[in-house]
Amino acid sequence: MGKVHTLALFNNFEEAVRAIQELKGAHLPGFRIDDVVIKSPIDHPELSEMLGKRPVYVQLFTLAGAVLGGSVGFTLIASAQANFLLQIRGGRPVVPIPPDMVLTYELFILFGVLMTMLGCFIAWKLPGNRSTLYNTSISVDKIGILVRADPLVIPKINEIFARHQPLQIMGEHGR
Amino acid sequence: MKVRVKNCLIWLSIWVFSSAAMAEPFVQGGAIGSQTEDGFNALGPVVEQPIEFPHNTHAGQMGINCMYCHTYARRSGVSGIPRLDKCMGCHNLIESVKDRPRIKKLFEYWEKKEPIPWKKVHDLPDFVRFNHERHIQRFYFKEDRPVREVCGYCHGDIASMTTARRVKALSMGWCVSCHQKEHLESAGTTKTSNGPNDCWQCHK
Amino acid sequence: MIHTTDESDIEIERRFVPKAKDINEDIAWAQINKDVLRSMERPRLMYWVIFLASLALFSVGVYCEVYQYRNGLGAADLENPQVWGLYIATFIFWIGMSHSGTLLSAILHIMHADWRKPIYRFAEAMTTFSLMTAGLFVLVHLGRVWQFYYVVAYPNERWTWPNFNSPLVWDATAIGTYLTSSIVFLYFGMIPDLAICRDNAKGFRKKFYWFLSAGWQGTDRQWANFRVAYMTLACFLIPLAVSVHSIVASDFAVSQQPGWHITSFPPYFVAGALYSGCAAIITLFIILRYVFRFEAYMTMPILDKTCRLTFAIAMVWTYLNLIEYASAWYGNDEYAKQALIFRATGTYAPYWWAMNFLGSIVPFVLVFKSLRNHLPTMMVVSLLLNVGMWLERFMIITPTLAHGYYPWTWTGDWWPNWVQIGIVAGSFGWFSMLFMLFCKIFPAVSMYEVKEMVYHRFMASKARA
Amino acid sequence: MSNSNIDRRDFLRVLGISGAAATLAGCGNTSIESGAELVESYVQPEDFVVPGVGVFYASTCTQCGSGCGIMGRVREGRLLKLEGNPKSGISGGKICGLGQAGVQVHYNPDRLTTPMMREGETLKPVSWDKAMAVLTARLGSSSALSGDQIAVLTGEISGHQKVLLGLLLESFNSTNHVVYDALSPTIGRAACKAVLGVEQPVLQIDKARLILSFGNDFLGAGPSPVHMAAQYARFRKAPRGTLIQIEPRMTLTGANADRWYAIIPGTEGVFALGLAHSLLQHQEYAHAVSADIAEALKQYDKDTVSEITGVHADALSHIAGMLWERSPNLVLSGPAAEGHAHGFDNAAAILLLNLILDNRGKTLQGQASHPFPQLTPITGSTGALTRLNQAVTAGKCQALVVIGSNPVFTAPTFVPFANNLSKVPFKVAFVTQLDETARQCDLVLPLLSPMEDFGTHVAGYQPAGVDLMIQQPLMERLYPETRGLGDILLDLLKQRKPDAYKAFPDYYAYIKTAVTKAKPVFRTTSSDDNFWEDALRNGVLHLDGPPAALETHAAAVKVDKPRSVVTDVHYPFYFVPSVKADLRDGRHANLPWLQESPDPLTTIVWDSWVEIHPTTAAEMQIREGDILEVQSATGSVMAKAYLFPGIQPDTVSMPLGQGHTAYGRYADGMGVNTFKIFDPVFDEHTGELALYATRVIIKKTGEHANVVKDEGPTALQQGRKLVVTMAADQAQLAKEISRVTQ
Amino acid sequence: MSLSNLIKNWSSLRVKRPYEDQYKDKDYKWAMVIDLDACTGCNACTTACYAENNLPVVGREAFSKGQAMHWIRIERYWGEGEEMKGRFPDRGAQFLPMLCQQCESAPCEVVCPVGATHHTPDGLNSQVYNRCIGSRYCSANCPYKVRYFNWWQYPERAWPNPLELQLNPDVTVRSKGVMEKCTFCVQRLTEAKGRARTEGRRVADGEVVTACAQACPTSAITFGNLADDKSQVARTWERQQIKLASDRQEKDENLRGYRILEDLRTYPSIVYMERVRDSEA
Repeated sequence: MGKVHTLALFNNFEEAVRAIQELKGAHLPGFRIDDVVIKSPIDHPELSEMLGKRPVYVQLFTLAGAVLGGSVGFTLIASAQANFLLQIRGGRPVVPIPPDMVLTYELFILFGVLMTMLGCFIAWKLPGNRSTLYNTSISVDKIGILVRADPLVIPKINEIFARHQPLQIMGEHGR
Repeated sequence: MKVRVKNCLIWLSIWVFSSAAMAEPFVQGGAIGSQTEDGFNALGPVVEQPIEFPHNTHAGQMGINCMYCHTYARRSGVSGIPRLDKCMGCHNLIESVKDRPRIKKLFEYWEKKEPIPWKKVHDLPDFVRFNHERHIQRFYFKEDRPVREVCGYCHGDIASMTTARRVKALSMGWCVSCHQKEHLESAGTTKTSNGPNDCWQCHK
Repeated sequence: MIHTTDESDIEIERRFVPKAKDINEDIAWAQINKDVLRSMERPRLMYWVIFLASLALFSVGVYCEVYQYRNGLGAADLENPQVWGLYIATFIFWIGMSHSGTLLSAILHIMHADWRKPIYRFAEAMTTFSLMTAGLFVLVHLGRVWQFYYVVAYPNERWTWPNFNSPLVWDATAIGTYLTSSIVFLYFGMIPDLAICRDNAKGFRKKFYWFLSAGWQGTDRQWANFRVAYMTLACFLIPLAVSVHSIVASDFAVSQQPGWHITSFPPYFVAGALYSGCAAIITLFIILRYVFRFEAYMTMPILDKTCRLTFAIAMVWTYLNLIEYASAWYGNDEYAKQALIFRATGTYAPYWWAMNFLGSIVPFVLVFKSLRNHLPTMMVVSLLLNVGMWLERFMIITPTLAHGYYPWTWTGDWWPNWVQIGIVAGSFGWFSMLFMLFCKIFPAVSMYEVKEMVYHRFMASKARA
Repeated sequence: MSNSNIDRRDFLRVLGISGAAATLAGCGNTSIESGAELVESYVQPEDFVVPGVGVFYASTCTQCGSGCGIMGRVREGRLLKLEGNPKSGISGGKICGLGQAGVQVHYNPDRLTTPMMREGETLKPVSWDKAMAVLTARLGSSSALSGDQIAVLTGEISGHQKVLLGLLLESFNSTNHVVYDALSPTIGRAACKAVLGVEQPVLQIDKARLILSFGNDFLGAGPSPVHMAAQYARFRKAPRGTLIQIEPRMTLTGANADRWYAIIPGTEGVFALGLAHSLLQHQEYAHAVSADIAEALKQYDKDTVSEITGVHADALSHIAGMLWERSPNLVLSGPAAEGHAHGFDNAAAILLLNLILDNRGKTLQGQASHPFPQLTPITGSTGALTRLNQAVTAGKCQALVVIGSNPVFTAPTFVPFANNLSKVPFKVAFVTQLDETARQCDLVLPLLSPMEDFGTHVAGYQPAGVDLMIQQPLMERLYPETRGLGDILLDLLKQRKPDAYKAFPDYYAYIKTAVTKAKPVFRTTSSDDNFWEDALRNGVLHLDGPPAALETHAAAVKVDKPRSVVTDVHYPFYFVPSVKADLRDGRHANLPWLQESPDPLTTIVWDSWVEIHPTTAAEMQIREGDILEVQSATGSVMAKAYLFPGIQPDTVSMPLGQGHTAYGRYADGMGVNTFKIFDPVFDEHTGELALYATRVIIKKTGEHANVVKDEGPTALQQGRKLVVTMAADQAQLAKEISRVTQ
Repeated sequence: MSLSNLIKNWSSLRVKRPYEDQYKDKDYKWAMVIDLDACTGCNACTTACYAENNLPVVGREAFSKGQAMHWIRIERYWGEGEEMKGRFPDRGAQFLPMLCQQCESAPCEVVCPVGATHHTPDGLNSQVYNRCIGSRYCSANCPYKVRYFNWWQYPERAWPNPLELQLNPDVTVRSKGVMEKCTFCVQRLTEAKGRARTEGRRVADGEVVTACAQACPTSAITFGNLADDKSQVARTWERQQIKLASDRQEKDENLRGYRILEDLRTYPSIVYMERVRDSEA
């Protein structure tokens, strides 16, 4: 692979946006927009158009969890009720539907929630290693643009960054 | 965005296996792992008795029917310990072993007309009612199974022990595991039924 | 501009500012971080006072519980048929309190009401801790608390299962689900903030926040997944919260007793839950604002909005409350009618009238804008509302048990004794102790969301300009 | 239910149980254990002794004098529960609460387990040898006491214990057997004797179509409540009999009446004579009494009677009409009518109605004559205690033996028996548990409980034929340091007359010999041993016998000018003590089951209370739970008020039997002793203490306490269909299925 | 094999009870008839129950707090309406022995979280002490309020030595925190059933009765097997036109049998016979 990262920090969100637009327009060899990662203190959904299609699969996990939780939950509860020792209570059927639906409903939600969290963690590639290119000021108010590219084009990228008043440009091996 | 398939698989397989492990007892009943034939083996402590009674001699070598001595088992909830005069009935006549220390002890109790303070080995909790009579009547008399098998299912192979020692868990799940099985109603028929599944049958 | 409680300021606001801003959009983002992180540092004296008072109260509860545990529940002067006393009443109260967080956070999140942002974090924490407190009451009221695990459906050597027909099992499941989900929701919404903490902490705390922040770096992919997941969680939490309190209501509505067997109980309980939760948010809002000097974030306009919401819910509750009376009154069930009359005229009548007054009349204070912006008044009113809501729960449990189907076993003058009162008081100590601890370990105001709020408002005002 | 057919004494000796006494089922052991407990193990038990299987042994209940046959369930050597013995004609397989509680006499934690001897102010435990030495020194062979110098004070006693006591006294040339019963039926019995010629007629309740009862609580604390209850059950089946009760305070029987009337206490006789007058208007009764009585009865017109008795005049003619309509019927007098200065006259007047209505032989019969009169009980009286008290005061009594009687507790204040006891140089008490009297004695010997001892009993009330009830041990003695009364008496007798009793090693041998000797009477051909074993197995020896004929002495009825009850300005309230069926005179107050068994009418437990009519209470502004002081001329007690509608408004009522000070943990400090406020009023005819003639004044103390009762804040059904009542003419009882047959 | 059981027996697991002839082919359905006209309120049944079932004597203090443990209690009512207008209770008191009604559709059974109370095949409403965790929900939901909770550790205080020797070894001594109630003397029933089973027959009528029925001096309490057509209880139910699975009996007016709070659809197993009073008296 041999690709390396570079990170530029911007004070101004508009400058950062312009930097990305310039990167897109620069037609650098081996550069794809997917290689650009924006690190920001708040969510910027407005950037999604510019960054191209970056799909989110969390919903699939949610769906799987909820359906599994509901159906398996009902089966388990009903079969536990049909267990040898389970007795008739209060004249109700041994496997009563309304109470089981209540419990199924709860399990549906519980596993939906748990799987959503799990799916999100998977999407975040946990427990994989994080990029070391990070600056604590990102969590305050700065915008970071992380680009993964061929080492040869890194200087060119940095040049583009430099045109947009970056606070700092960081490479993978020291500054 | 690329979902890392490997990560995904790891998480999902953990999920599926743990769910399956959780589900097994739901489907089968009981605790994880208790399904196996010997899932309930649990050796109890050694209980020191006033006289080290050799079951292996009586039931093992001589092959005496358990209920010859434990005579209450077929007509009472408790099987009971043999009464002292029962022991004496035979041992008064067996001259050959009269000088053995255990027999001497027996005679001492008899002389004093004092009951032997046997200790309970198979002691269920006080809220449990186990009825020997019903089990013996069903499996020994009606189903005509060998006495060692009938008694041994709960008490283990007593004929190989000296003083008795608990070998089964005697836990509720163990009782239930047998009650839910279909047993022949009596010898010579194919009709089966299982044990009662009513809580009050055993709990008092 | 930082809003203060000065009378003159209120005056000025009303006269000259046509619409007060929820938050000052000029506030520097670094300042936000600084203000919130400051609240997690070495506490003020006031913090210690509140914390130690809570601890003392909690110890009283623990003492009473130990006493009750040793002697049996007779020590709490419970009797046949007054079998539940304050325990279940307070249990419902705490479950009700837990609904505030969900309401503010999840519903308002889905509706993109961004004024929730500075206050939803502590509301969610309140949810979690009230649930934990409510869970304690489930244990406290058990005769054999050491056997509580019989309720849990897990494979065991007895081969037995709990009774899935029982509303208490639904309760256990629902509360377990709700507690899990609300912790997930609280934690999930906190991840970007935990990253901030991680970036600012040292030593052991850094490790702690490092672990909890789950590698958060604020990348666009993380944000995108976060956004979807958080929205999904919010969507799950709303029906869950409704179901939890409906199930608690089912404990009573499913049963047969007069005064309990009422169709409108589930919505009535949900409304009551939201109501008491909102009132509690007002209380905690005022306390946090004062203790942690969050005047810049927990602003008066936000309080104003919360109060208006509370009033709306109060009216919903009042309506459902009247429906309950009306259905007993016009219904054909003589037993229920007798139970209602007993509530209004019997031993516990003063409390019944007090509950109706506090729950339905006192909220009209919230109609007046000047009073809504007066913190001491709001503090008193919110506490009164909560007292009213606690009384509501008391009035559900005690009179019905005192006046059931069977006249021979009616009780004339049953009152809780010191053990019960001590344990109830201890639960408040336990709750506020947990809450105070939370505020020192986790950011009580969501930093990233306040930034978003400030950012969006700034952009909007720029666009307007 | 296998009954024993072996020698009971041998059985107990050879059983040799281990482990049984130590285990307490259900308590503690909650997990699988090994070696922690002992197995029940026997040496040489009988074949029917099977561990885990309960065996029933027949015996006789000694809780009251009814002589009900009981069965004790015994398992692993422990007595567990008592049931009625179906072979007993008296109990018919049923048992009352009081009888059930017999096991608690036996297992009472406050039982006396060793002999006690006075050392200065206190009683100290001593060995049996020492105790017997002291006893024989005073009452043994060397004793010089004779005649009135020695007295034996007992409660109602029958059977061979009574015989042995008599023989012991005889050896002192004494007949000083004082039988004291604080709730004595003496007056009523005297009236019966005078009018009907027998002291205790047999009541054929089930045969009556109408029962008119003047304060007779035959379902509660009557002479044979279990038997009467069974009779009552039959009485209520088709054709259903009607019960009318007239009394100042509602008793349990009154609570079951079809119609209940409140009457001013002491005026029952007037009402009865009013009824008699009314009845004589009918032709068929016109000649039932002599002309002069009929003439005298004319003074008892219904308005006069109504004014005196406080019962509405219409009620009188209505009842008279019903009595006339429904025959055979039965008119009963009870303690509430008899316990007055003119109690005898009241009872006689009431019995007169039976004569007029010709109930003799139909619903009233005489008892069959008993073949062993020496075994029949002596009826106790308070007069007996008064006479003993005089003897003691005069210093005549040198030695006093107290058995089954607690006069220190039950004697009213004007019989200062407790203070006089110190004048007796030697007082010995035979008890199972220390009570107030035993604590004042010099020597106290612990007896076997009735569940551990042999005995024979004859009931005072023999419903059909005659029974000799056998009492046998139901389990091995709990305490080695206790002995049977019979054994002690026999020991003393052996000292006094060694020759006569040397054939009997112990009381068991004595009783066995005595019972088998009676074999010819029972016309059986079985061997002596079989006869004895059968007696033990059945618990009863029954002999059919024709009921004795009743006589008619209408002249015994005194028909004076109608007298109204004099009111007392200082003590405006009539005081009616209520006798609880289970506490009786207080001797059972030490039994926790009975203390916790609610009083049927008020549902109050563990306490004394003052019953007062709600209207009276409203006038005096008394609420339930207000502590009232009830003061009579002789004393006062304080108790909580209970508003009770079933009481005559000028009357207050308090239960007897509570207020013990030294009778064990379950009795002490519970309620107050109402025996101590009785006025010294005596029946003019018999001289017996009139229990229902006390007048009191009620004062509010201003204090208040919750009444400990089972009843909730309401005693109404609040529209629920809980107890539904059907009019008798609607119910088709004859079509119902019933095990109770005529 | 719970899952296969579920699939195999789905339809039988979905049956609602009670239904007509539910016990027709069964061996046992224990039931009771209490004749209120015969009941005199003497409390013999209560004491018999204390003796048979190891009920603790709670003492004055606890009793005053409403913590009494009588499984069968005698209630005393003073009449309603007209009867109460007079100065005195002219028709006597109204006694009602109230014990667990062993409802066929018992409200208590549904709500127990751990299933400590359930319905036995004999139609009893059971209570398994060692399973009970003491949530007291059953008691709160019982319309008759006949469930009693162990508020104190009675084994330590109710039977000072040697009173404990009286305890029935067939009945558990309940510790604190456990709910208890009338069991219809199930220990007797189990013993009788076992004996009958060994002898290959059904328990005969009158062979086993509860302690209260056995003691009752007026035989007001009849206990028996409703599944046995010839038993006295079954015949009385039949004659009184009481149907087990009906919540509103259509019966002749002059029949005395009724069940208490039947309209709550609890389907009690105890039929009470109306008290009779002679209105002419």
